[in-house]
Amino acid sequence: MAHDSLYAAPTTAEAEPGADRLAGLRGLFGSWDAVIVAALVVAVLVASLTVENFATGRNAQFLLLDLMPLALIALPMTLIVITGEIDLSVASMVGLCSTLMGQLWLSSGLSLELICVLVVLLGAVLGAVNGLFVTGFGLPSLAVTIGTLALYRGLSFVVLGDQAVADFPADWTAAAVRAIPGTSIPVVVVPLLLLAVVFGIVLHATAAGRALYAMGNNDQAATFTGVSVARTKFWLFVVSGAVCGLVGIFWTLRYASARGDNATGLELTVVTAVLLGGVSIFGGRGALLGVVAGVLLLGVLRNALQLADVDANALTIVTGSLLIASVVLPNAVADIRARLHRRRQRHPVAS
Amino acid sequence: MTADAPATPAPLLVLDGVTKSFGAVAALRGVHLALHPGEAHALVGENGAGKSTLVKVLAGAHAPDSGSMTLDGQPLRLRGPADARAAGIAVIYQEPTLFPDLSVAENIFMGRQPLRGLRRIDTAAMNRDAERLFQRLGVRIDPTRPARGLSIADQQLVEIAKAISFDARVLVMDEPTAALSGVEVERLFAVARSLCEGGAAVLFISHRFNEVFDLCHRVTVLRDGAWVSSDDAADLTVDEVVRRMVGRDVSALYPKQAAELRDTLLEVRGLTRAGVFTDVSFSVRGGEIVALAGLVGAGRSEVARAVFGVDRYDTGEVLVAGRAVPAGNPGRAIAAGMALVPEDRRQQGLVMELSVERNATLARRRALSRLGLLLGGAERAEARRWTRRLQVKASRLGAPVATLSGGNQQKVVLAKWLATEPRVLIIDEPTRGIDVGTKSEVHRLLSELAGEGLAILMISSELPEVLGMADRVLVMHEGRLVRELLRAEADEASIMFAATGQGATA
Amino acid sequence: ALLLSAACGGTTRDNSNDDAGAGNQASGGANPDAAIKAGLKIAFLPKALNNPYFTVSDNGGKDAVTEFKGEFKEVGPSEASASSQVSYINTLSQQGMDVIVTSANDPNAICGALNQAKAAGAKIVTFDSDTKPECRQIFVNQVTAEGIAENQVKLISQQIGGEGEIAILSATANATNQNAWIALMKTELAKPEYSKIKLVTVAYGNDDDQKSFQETQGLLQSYPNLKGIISPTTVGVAAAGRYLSGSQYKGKVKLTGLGTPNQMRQYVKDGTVDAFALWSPADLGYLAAYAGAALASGQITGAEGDKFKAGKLGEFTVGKEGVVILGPPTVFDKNNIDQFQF
Amino acid sequence: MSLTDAGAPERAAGNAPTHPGRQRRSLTERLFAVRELSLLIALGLLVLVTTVRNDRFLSGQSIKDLLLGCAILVILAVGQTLVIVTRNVDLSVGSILGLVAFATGSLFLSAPATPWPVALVVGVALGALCGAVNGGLIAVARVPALVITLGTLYAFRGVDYYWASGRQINAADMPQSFLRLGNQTVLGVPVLFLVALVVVAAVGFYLRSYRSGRELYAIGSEPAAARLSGIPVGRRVFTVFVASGALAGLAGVLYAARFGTLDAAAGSGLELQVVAAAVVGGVAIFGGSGSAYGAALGAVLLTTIGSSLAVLRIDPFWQQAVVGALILAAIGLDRLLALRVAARLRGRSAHGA
Ligand SMILES: Nc1ncnc2c1ncn2[C@@H]1O[C@H](COP(=O)(O)OP(=O)(O)OP(=O)(O)O)[C@@H](O)[C@H]1O
Ligand SMILES: Nc1ncnc2c1ncn2[C@@H]1O[C@H](COP(=O)(O)OP(=O)(O)OP(=O)(O)O)[C@@H](O)[C@H]1O
Ligand SMILES: [Mg+2]
Ligand SMILES: [Mg+2]
Repeated sequence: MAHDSLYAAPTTAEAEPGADRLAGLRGLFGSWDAVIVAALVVAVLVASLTVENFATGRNAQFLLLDLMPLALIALPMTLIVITGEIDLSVASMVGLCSTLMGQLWLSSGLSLELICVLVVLLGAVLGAVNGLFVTGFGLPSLAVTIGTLALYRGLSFVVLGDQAVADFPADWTAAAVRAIPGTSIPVVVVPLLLLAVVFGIVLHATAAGRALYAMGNNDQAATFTGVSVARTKFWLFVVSGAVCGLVGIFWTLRYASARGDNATGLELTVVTAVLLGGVSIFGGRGALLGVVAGVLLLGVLRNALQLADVDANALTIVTGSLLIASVVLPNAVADIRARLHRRRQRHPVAS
Repeated sequence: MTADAPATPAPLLVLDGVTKSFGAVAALRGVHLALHPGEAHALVGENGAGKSTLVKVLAGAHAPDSGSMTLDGQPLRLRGPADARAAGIAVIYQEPTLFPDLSVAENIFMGRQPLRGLRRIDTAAMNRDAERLFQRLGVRIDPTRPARGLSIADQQLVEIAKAISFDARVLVMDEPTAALSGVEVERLFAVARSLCEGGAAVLFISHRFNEVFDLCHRVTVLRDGAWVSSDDAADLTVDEVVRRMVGRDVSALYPKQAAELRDTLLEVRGLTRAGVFTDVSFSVRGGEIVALAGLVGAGRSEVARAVFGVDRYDTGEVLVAGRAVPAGNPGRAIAAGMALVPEDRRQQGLVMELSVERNATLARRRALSRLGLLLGGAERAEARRWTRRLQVKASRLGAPVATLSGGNQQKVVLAKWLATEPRVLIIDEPTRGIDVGTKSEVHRLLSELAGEGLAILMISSELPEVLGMADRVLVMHEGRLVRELLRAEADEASIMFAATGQGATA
Repeated sequence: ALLLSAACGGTTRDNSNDDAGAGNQASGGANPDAAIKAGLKIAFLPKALNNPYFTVSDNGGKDAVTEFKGEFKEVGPSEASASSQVSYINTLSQQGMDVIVTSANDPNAICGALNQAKAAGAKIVTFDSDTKPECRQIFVNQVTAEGIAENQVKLISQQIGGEGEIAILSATANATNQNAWIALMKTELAKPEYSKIKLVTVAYGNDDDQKSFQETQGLLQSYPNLKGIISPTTVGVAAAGRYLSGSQYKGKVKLTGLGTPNQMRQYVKDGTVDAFALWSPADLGYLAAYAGAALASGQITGAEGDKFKAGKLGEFTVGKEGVVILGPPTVFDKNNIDQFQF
Repeated sequence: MSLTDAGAPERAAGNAPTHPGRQRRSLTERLFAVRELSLLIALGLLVLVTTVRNDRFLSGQSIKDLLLGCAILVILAVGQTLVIVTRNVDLSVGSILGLVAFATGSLFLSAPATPWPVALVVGVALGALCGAVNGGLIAVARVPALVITLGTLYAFRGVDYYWASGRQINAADMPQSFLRLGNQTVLGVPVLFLVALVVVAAVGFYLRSYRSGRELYAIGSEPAAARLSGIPVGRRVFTVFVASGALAGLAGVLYAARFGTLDAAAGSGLELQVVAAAVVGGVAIFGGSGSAYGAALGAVLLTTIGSSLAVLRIDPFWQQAVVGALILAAIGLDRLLALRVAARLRGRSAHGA
């Protein structure tokens, strides 16, 4: 999405190099990452103290399992949004991958290992179709992925029709929810963490990551510095598709059910989490730490409120308000700070 | 404060003690300015001196932190650009502010379109009016075409048409001529003079002193956001103005040193892109500065972009140090040792939201990586080295480059490409919008780099720059190379002669 | 690659089928005389909150729980999905519910969570939509699938005079109960007394009002000789009724199905619909709550033949695979519809 | 000191084009016309193909159904156009529609004697209020509309759920005079469609012919420039969201009249369909171009696709996939046309009029 200077957050500039440490501190508070991490810590603490059954190992396991799909898809989505694009077809890709896994299991006689590989490849192909439309034909990703959102969901009904495939081997479905021995942390969290680290490094500590930010802000300038914008975006969509393939496998095994409507509506939750994590919808701004914290915050709040018997309808309102607060607050804080600064300059305090 | 000469009629617009800071950066500190009716007033200063900030204060786009403005002796409070318009202040900003999706005529008359019954917009009348304005400026631009795709010069002309259409009492122009050629500048000045005769006040900003002295009656100098002086132009010399701006004497504007010529580093053979340029062949040797001259629109930038791989070309080839560079791939061109400083820094040169540091090292992101990892330290050191060398004035390296003044932004673009330590440097309008002090600095730098063995291809619309810097001048006309001139034989007349297509083919 | 991975001992469908079907474990004897315990914590988990049908049946459940002085609670996702039901089941089992009464969005997907809840001591009752039998103790079925199929086919046959083309407007293409009913309706239609009735197609309105509306419209255009429509879903039958009542087909093309009296009242009165059927959703919830209480109090174990009393509804017997049947559906027409408010 | 310009001699000559008074329609406008034409052609083809397969598709009843079916989406798409043109987006329209529809039902439930025009006004006002919440947050806090309206998509829907708490309002609860609004026809044309038509014409005309309408395009085209040219960006954006909310409110009231059966889920997921309609209708998602007419045609096209798939008896499992594929085809085609026009534009020199 083109960058919109209208909404550029006010920036503050420090002059003297001596104030670096102070600036660092202020930067920490100013950065949305820090705020969201702090909010997460507070939420966990408050929930542990006030909500019965929250601070239990079992709950942690449920919480993490529930968050897996969201967290996984949020990783590539962060990168895509940072380049100024968006992928709304993720949930439909999960659904299609899930039904395809079911159909292959039902009728192909292939081994499940091979099926899993095929499903991830299929996800990549679906992502490549998105990528082709966006980068090859130069269409806006929002429009393209609304189209493929419908297309892939439709195809997932074509694949399995009105059936659901549920007879996956028990050891596989159990593996999807098994905890690491001696703990209550699900095994599947390990690959998630690995992926998160990989994505984090790519985004924040490689040349490619720098290029992502650059093209999110100004793709022409990025082209001039030798970034192949189209190719990079294409591959991001492919990665997004492949991750959706993984999520499709996880979803199918965790719920032991391959159905056409799996993961319906997940796309908006993913976008919500990514935006909550401080990624700018116009591209070019955001960090992975914030997104991970955003995903966790969303999950912790939902889980705690559910345990506290808060109505699901109230939960919907909380999600919405949280998202609004996440964009309104930083701006409001920056505004107030700027106003204070100006006042201080106008009436210098006698020292 | 030196008193203004009381002889002239009462000032139209007065700024008194205007202060404006951005965070800790004081862009304006107690600036005074008096604009008199019928007077063209120049505002000069180094890059970052605060000229554009002053313009934005006048335009109502920035609210001053303190200080007062009066118009006709009445206190003037601007809550936004609309207020300034209503008060009769028309502004041309340093960067064109057009709406790419709207037609040229609508761009000019936005918010003031002529109306017919039911307060509907009268499109035909609007196009007619736009046509009339262009006629007055002596240019031909189709008022119905969208603004998207206009060249920078045409964009600037549309801005000018917009500003004069206000029939304003105060016309403020922030570097309106930076992208224009002689004829249009003359036309613009003619219009400005006629406005002055009608009793309007004109505030004019430029880094070209001949223009300043050509048009303006008075000159105000700013330095580091502070007011330095306001004098009648007749009492000043260029050297005096420069000394006040920079605070010291600036000498040796074009210090091109002769360098030993080495092997051919850049060779372009028969490059053709249908409809844009045809059969362009030339070579540049290490240690040599070759200027590519021509009229605006002759296709010089297009050749540069094609050589660098940003644009595709139909036939031909590009070789660096004897090895072919694949077409259409800037990444490979960079790897081969090429660098291109583009002409449009906002669109092509910089990522405005990113910090100075990130911008300065963007082209080096791979080279600075260790084991595929790119950590902040290497970038910071690199950025510090080059921003120091080019004297970039920024609050800190982490500041978004958008907060820098125009000239300092240009320096960041230079820093970014020099940091790649290229063997072949293509540089398109290297000093557009750069102040005198820095300009000589850039020239010294180019000369130095040539001395180190770089091959430099320089595109410039400023003849003195071309004549001062180039070992060889290639002249383009309508997409073809028409002439090659050695340093000794190049002068204004011969270049102009070739550029206008009157010379025989080289 | 196929051969290779199979040879390497990969998991294929053929070598994994042996471990399916854990069976229904009805351990321990039932004590039919045990009193219903006081203070039972009973949670209703519908397919989705905000679905009026479930609001009515959950309220029936609430009435029952109040009668036997238990603690009633209704939780659920705001949109129907199996995955969010799972997270609610997990929450409920952590909260130590005695009984979870749920209507499954997916017969398989919530099984794992239900089994965990069972292991944590909760009794599981499903109503309206079942899970796999091994995941719950009791399924309270509104009516047998055969009963519905018979009823619907009979209604439409009466209305169209026993001959002509008919179509079915179903909910989503993978709704388990709908598909079971449709299959049985086809069997029913194969009987000789219905030999002149021809089922031309099944359309899916996705339980979405507008889609069902469009599908009805499509049916009438595609099949000019259509005589009747069966829509065994409350959303579908209401949308179809609305379409017919505002079209030239009103009264000419017959419509029946499963609908709530409140939704259908208008179309019955204006002559669009002669008769339709439904069970009482409130009674369904009421019965499910009693079944849960009976389980939790040890009156029954869910084994075939167990008997329990369900307040005002009287006594019920657990059938095969732990299924309890509410009873035959009520048929609503001009004469009786005003006696029902739900 | 600078070189002169290639176009200088002819420019200096100051030759004005031959007929400065009688302008052809501007290039920008013609571009719109091309888009709308292509939509009409697509629509015509679709109807033709469907009719060939089943001639009842063009029967009076069927056309009435089509017009009725698209009216609500058309109104929403037009409201969305106002927003998208300013480089914003309103994802909360589905939730606003649901909230207003339920509110309308509740109004009749608590005051059965309410005349329907009052309900209409109340509904539109409630929608405008929701829009004002969106617009206020966006304009005052200067934050991206997508994020805010994604937030209010949840928030408004949550309020709706909370309020309804599972209740349902039925046709029997609403007065006949109101329900008739949803089904009645004037000269064979459904009232609902006439309302939509009026909305399209009014908004389309406003966007094309009024200063403030053109300013919306300016804002979407280059927000920073819009501010510098003295356009009250904040106020315009606010107004646009209020208008979009009000139109969603209008759509909500009409929804109540048409469907009669109301629960809290009314209009769920409609937002993506609305955005799709606008985009298919040639409204550039990044603002600055597009027309209300195009968006309305996009909405008609999408609903017609839905109906004709049902009529063609496309395998139900395939229907959604086909809709998705057609959306892709529509935006692809639009892009192709835009490129054509751009190429022609490049063919003409900047200076030659
Ligand atoms: N929006 C902003 N935020 C922070 N600092 C700013 C902003 N705008 C300008 N500045 C700073 O204010 C100072 C004055 O900038 P200004 O643009 O007025 O310079 P200028 O005289 O126009 O220079 P040039 O000749 O290069 O155009 C510079 O140091 C610049 O970095
Ligand atoms: N607005 C425009 N629309 C269409 N074609 C244009 C436009 N501006 C320039 N051109 C074409 O592009 C070619 C090169 O223009 P360009 O401005 O890049 O030349 P240049 O020699 O680099 O001039 P400059 O001094 O501005 O850098 C010319 O053939 C010209 O006709
Ligand atoms: Mg400036
Ligand atoms: Mg150029």
